[in-house]
Amino acid sequence: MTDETTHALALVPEDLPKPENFLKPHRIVLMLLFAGLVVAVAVFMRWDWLPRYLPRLGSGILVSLAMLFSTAILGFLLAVPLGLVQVTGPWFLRVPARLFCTVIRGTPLLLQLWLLYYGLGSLFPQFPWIRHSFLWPYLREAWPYGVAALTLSFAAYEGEVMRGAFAGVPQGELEAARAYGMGRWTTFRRIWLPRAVHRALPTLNGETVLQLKSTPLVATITVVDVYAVISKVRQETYLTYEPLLLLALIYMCLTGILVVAFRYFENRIPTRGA
Amino acid sequence: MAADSLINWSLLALAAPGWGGVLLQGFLHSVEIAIGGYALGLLLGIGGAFGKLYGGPVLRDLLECYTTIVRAVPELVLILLLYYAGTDLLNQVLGAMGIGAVDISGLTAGIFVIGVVQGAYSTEVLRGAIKAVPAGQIEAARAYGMSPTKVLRRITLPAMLPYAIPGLANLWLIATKDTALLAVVGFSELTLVTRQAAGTTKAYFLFFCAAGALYLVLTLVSNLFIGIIERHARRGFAEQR
Amino acid sequence: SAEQVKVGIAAEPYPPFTSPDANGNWEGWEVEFMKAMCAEAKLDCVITPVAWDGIIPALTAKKIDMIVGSMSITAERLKTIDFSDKYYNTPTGIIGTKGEDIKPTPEGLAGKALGVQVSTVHQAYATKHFAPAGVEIKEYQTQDEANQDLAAGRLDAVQADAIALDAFLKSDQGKECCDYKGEVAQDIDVLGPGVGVGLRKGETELKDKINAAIKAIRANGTYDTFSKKYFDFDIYGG
Amino acid sequence: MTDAAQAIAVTDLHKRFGPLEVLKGVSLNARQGDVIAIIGGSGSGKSTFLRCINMLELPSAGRVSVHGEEIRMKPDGKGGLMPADRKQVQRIRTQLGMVFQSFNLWQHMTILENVIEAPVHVLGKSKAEAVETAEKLLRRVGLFEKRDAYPAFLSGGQQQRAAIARALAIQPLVMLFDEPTSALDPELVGEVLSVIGDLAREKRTMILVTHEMKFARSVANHIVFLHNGLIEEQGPPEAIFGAPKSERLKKFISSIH
Amino acid sequence: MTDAAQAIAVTDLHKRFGPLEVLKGVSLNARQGDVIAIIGGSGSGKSTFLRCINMLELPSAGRVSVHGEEIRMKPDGKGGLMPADRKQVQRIRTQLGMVFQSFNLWQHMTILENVIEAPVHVLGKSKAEAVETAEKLLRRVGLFEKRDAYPAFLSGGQQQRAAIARALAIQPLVMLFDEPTSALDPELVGEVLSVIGDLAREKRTMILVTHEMKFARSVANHIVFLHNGLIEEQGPPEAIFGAPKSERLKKFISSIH
Ligand SMILES: Nc1ncnc2c1ncn2[C@@H]1O[C@H](COP(=O)(O)OP(=O)(O)OP(=O)(O)O)[C@@H](O)[C@H]1O
Ligand SMILES: Nc1ncnc2c1ncn2[C@@H]1O[C@H](COP(=O)(O)OP(=O)(O)OP(=O)(O)O)[C@@H](O)[C@H]1O
Ligand SMILES: [Mg+2]
Ligand SMILES: [Mg+2]
Repeated sequence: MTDETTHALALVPEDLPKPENFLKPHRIVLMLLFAGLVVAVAVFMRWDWLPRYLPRLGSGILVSLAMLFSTAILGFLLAVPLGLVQVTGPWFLRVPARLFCTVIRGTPLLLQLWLLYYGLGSLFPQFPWIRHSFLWPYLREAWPYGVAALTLSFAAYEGEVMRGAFAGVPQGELEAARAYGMGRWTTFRRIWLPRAVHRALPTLNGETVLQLKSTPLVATITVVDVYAVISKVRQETYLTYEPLLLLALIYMCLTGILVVAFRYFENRIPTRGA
Repeated sequence: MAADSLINWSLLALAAPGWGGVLLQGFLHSVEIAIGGYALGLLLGIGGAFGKLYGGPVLRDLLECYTTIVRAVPELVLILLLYYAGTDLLNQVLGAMGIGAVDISGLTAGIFVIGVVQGAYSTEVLRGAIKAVPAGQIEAARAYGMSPTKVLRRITLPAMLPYAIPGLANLWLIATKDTALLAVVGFSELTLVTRQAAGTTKAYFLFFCAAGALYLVLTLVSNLFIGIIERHARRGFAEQR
Repeated sequence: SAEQVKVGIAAEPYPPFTSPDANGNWEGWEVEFMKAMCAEAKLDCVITPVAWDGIIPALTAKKIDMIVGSMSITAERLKTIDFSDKYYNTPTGIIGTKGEDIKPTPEGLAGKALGVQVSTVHQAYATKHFAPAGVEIKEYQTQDEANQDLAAGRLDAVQADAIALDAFLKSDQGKECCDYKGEVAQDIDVLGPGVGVGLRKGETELKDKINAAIKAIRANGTYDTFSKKYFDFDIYGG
Repeated sequence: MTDAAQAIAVTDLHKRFGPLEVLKGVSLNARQGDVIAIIGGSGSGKSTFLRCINMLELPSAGRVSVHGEEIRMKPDGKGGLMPADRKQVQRIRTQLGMVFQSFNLWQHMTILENVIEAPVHVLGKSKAEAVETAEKLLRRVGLFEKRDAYPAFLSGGQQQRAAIARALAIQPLVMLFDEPTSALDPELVGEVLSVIGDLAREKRTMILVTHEMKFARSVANHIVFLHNGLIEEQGPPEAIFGAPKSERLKKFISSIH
Repeated sequence: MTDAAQAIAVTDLHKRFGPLEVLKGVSLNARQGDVIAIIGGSGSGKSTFLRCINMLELPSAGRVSVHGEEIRMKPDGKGGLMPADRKQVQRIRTQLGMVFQSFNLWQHMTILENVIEAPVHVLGKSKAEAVETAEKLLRRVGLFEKRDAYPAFLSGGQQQRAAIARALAIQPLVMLFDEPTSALDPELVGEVLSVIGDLAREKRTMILVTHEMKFARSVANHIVFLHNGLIEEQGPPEAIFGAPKSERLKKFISSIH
């Protein structure tokens, strides 16, 4: 069985970013515009406060990043089973998962954070044995509560996204996996999960950016992230736009990195669009 | 923040001095803004997704800037820029042209900002969903001479719905909570009135839980509708096992 | 008639200075002060609540004309907006867990966890005077949260203005856990001259009117009359 | 071939996918009422050719006319072509019915809805009228009982029949069939054969890709053998199957078991 | 049929989809090395029968044994059956290779990755070894050049060949082919024929569904004619095609054009 008609090389998907075709005229125009905007903002607005806050901004960014990544990763690990059991699980898993997603998505994150920190967290000190356990130094800190609340929230939103993504994988491909004797776990790991995640990547990207913007809430429980530093600048100088523009720029850089990373994974598998 | 052993339920009474009526009023306002912003966002999202998938390179890059920047910039910054700096600028321009000043209401600005932000997120949700529709289904529609808008309305949108619903549902729930932004322009939606009630009476937990309950009710009702839509959208799909 | 002036107050309640009731009426010491001052200056004042985040842009975009929102006057802030003369200033105190040996001095707090509200003069003060002595400074978005953590045992002490602390110590929770540890040493550079009315830069006419009005109500006793309803000490400060 | 009007004229069609040149200059003329069968090895570009006729795949070079009207093309800036007038393409497509190799039924519609979709929403027929035609067609392909089922719950052959009914429902002047009998049993193949005969008698034109040589022989009045992106040989069925000239075609024909 | 060990035994299989009873009691015995072709009209339940053998479709009633081992079933509480031991089903499936009517290639993997997936991740072969076998298979089906392409970019026949290679890669004792040549040209059909011949010589068992009677005749040593959910007639090819007994089969055969 020879295929004489075809001598194809491996397919190169067309829209993978290649350095040589990145600099197109309109991109240069856009970049110049952006650069002009930055220069104008730098020249015409007040930035004398910036040097004094730089070190704090730096550590704030680190805190934000740590919060974002730890909660996004932990949250995603939780979201996968949450989504899966809603698609295929028995009722005693499906119902609690559904309930969890509904309640967490249905109530403000700030409320959850407070319930955890001021509610649950303030119960702990009343038990001497907790106060004297090795956990106390951590329970006394604020960040574990922040991480917990943000993780749960991310997991609930992502769980919903993953539910849709799992349900959207064509049944036939799962059958093929089963037909070759793949166990549930292998089918899940090799076929179902990668297909679902790939399909959900654009949405996941959005949710991750949203998570980035949720991290400022931890400031309410004394974790000082970049947003808290910026608020401090605003409170102390009564400047309105300059600190917020800087914040926007910082977030923009972080978002840009996230977008590029997600787009890379998305384009690794070419899809035939119509 | 007082963890009162006794909960003073009378604080939630509907008539003053109870705050229940105020909370409900704020809640209705929130829902109103959320609906407006979400609808605008959906329209922008559909346009954005199609532009990204089928538009030329310039349009695609512009949309990429739109989604990246708007998603990245905190909503607070956007609304401050738009409502305060933006109207200022607009009025200066209008004044220079000899037209009288206009007063953009905080509500309009808020709905606009929420819509623009939601549009950026839903662009990505819808783009992913459209990419998940088997290419052949869209090709078939084209092959029978459907115009692009008809393909969109009859085939692409209904076919991508099952993939888009979870993401869109999330966005809806986020929209209902994003209305907190409008506090900045002096609009009394649920979050602001909750903070006022809590701050005045010091019954923080009571009012935050009350607000949480209102949101939860909204979510449950939304879930009902979303469930109906989703079941309808998935009608031709084989069950996953 | 008198010219109309929109007075911005923070939409978030700050009792006993400004807080709304369920009908949307604003009350509190600062509201009374504002009314007295406006009457004196013959200004037709309209209360306009704006969320704290948007209050400065609202001022610069002329959506409001002045801010009566417990804004402390500092050199840094004077670069951005203008202030009237001070209209109140409260002493700064420290409270702490009952029975614990805490003094409002750097040595007396060394090794302890001290809570302050973020971006207040107290935070600046604590950072300048206490942090070098090895005090752990924790920053809270609101005073209530700091108090809450003090009661929960996650803090050893809280620094704030005496009014806020007094209110907390009078509450059930405060009575049980904590007591007053004393006033901190004065530092005018950090703590500033007190609270003033926030104004747009360059509006000297309005500023002069307000300053004159503040002086007048101080002089004619109106100020003291309504202050007595709220405080049992001199809110104007030294 | 009669002297009827020209239905399809393809001139020097080229198509490349990245580095792979699938069609290297294919020309084809079909007059009204012609039934042309395209045969050739798997991957020889048969489907691509069919898809280029209705611009689902944009040709890299070449011209396509339908009923004497040439589809206007312009360079797309990347070395290929794109339609100059999208409205024209749309209009021309309403005259072309297509049955896809992979059926491409709309999954969110029942079979009946699939069939009435284009008549109602493209041709603007009334729903009642469309349903009547659709039910007639579904009865003819033996799917009347399944009209309210969704495609995902049908057998392969049933899906293929639904796809055929869908294409017939727009009563196109030209039909493009991509292996319309691949999933059908011999009885149904006979039925499709008779449908095609009916259509030809109504002077409709058909271009079909098939792997079943018997079928090609009995249905077509002209056979095109595609090989290596070019037409290796073409002619009436008797000539192609009876007296193939090219070596490649001889080998291809000999392998019919 | 030789006296070899029993490879597949299906006893009184029933399958219903809601109100529709597709299989009404089908029994089939295949010994090792048998090549059994299942023929029948579209929608007669051929695919469903094949899918019931490896429990992709759960039978409503009946028993299935593979190599003498019966798949243990228990009632599912809804009037049907479900596997009592999922591990057993999984183990048995590794001995059954399946080519789906609609291919079902994994879209997120290249062709090569599709083919090595089961050997590496089910059978635990080393990747190098799996790649070697896979490349040999892909060369045999003429897809070596396309090994790094994704399924969505392949022609119908190429996808079908990839699906065949994927099933062969696990070197199963029993192969279930659902219309494995529907998208292939005559030359490739010949090639598949020879692959099946080789497999039969290795004493592997094959059950295949096909619409191509010529193909069935030349490849199978036993033909089963399915009609209305029952086996209407079965026997060696010569008997079935040469001297059909049932009226229905006679009509079916006569329609072979
Ligand atoms: N998941 C399902 N739900 C409901 N009905 C189904 C389902 N799958 C198949 N059927 C029906 O069962 C019958 C048999 O289907 P099956 O796929 O077994 O047919 P087949 O013999 O393989 O036909 P073909 O030759 O067309 O592939 C058909 O009428 C089909 O519509
Ligand atoms: N979208 C695509 N991108 C890249 N290559 C493609 C694409 N579509 C088809 N090809 C390649 O073009 C060649 C011709 O494909 P085509 O589908 O036209 O073949 P065919 O003659 O219809 O084959 P078959 O009989 O198997 O259906 C094949 O080698 C295929 O891999
Ligand atoms: Mg093809
Ligand atoms: Mg079948």
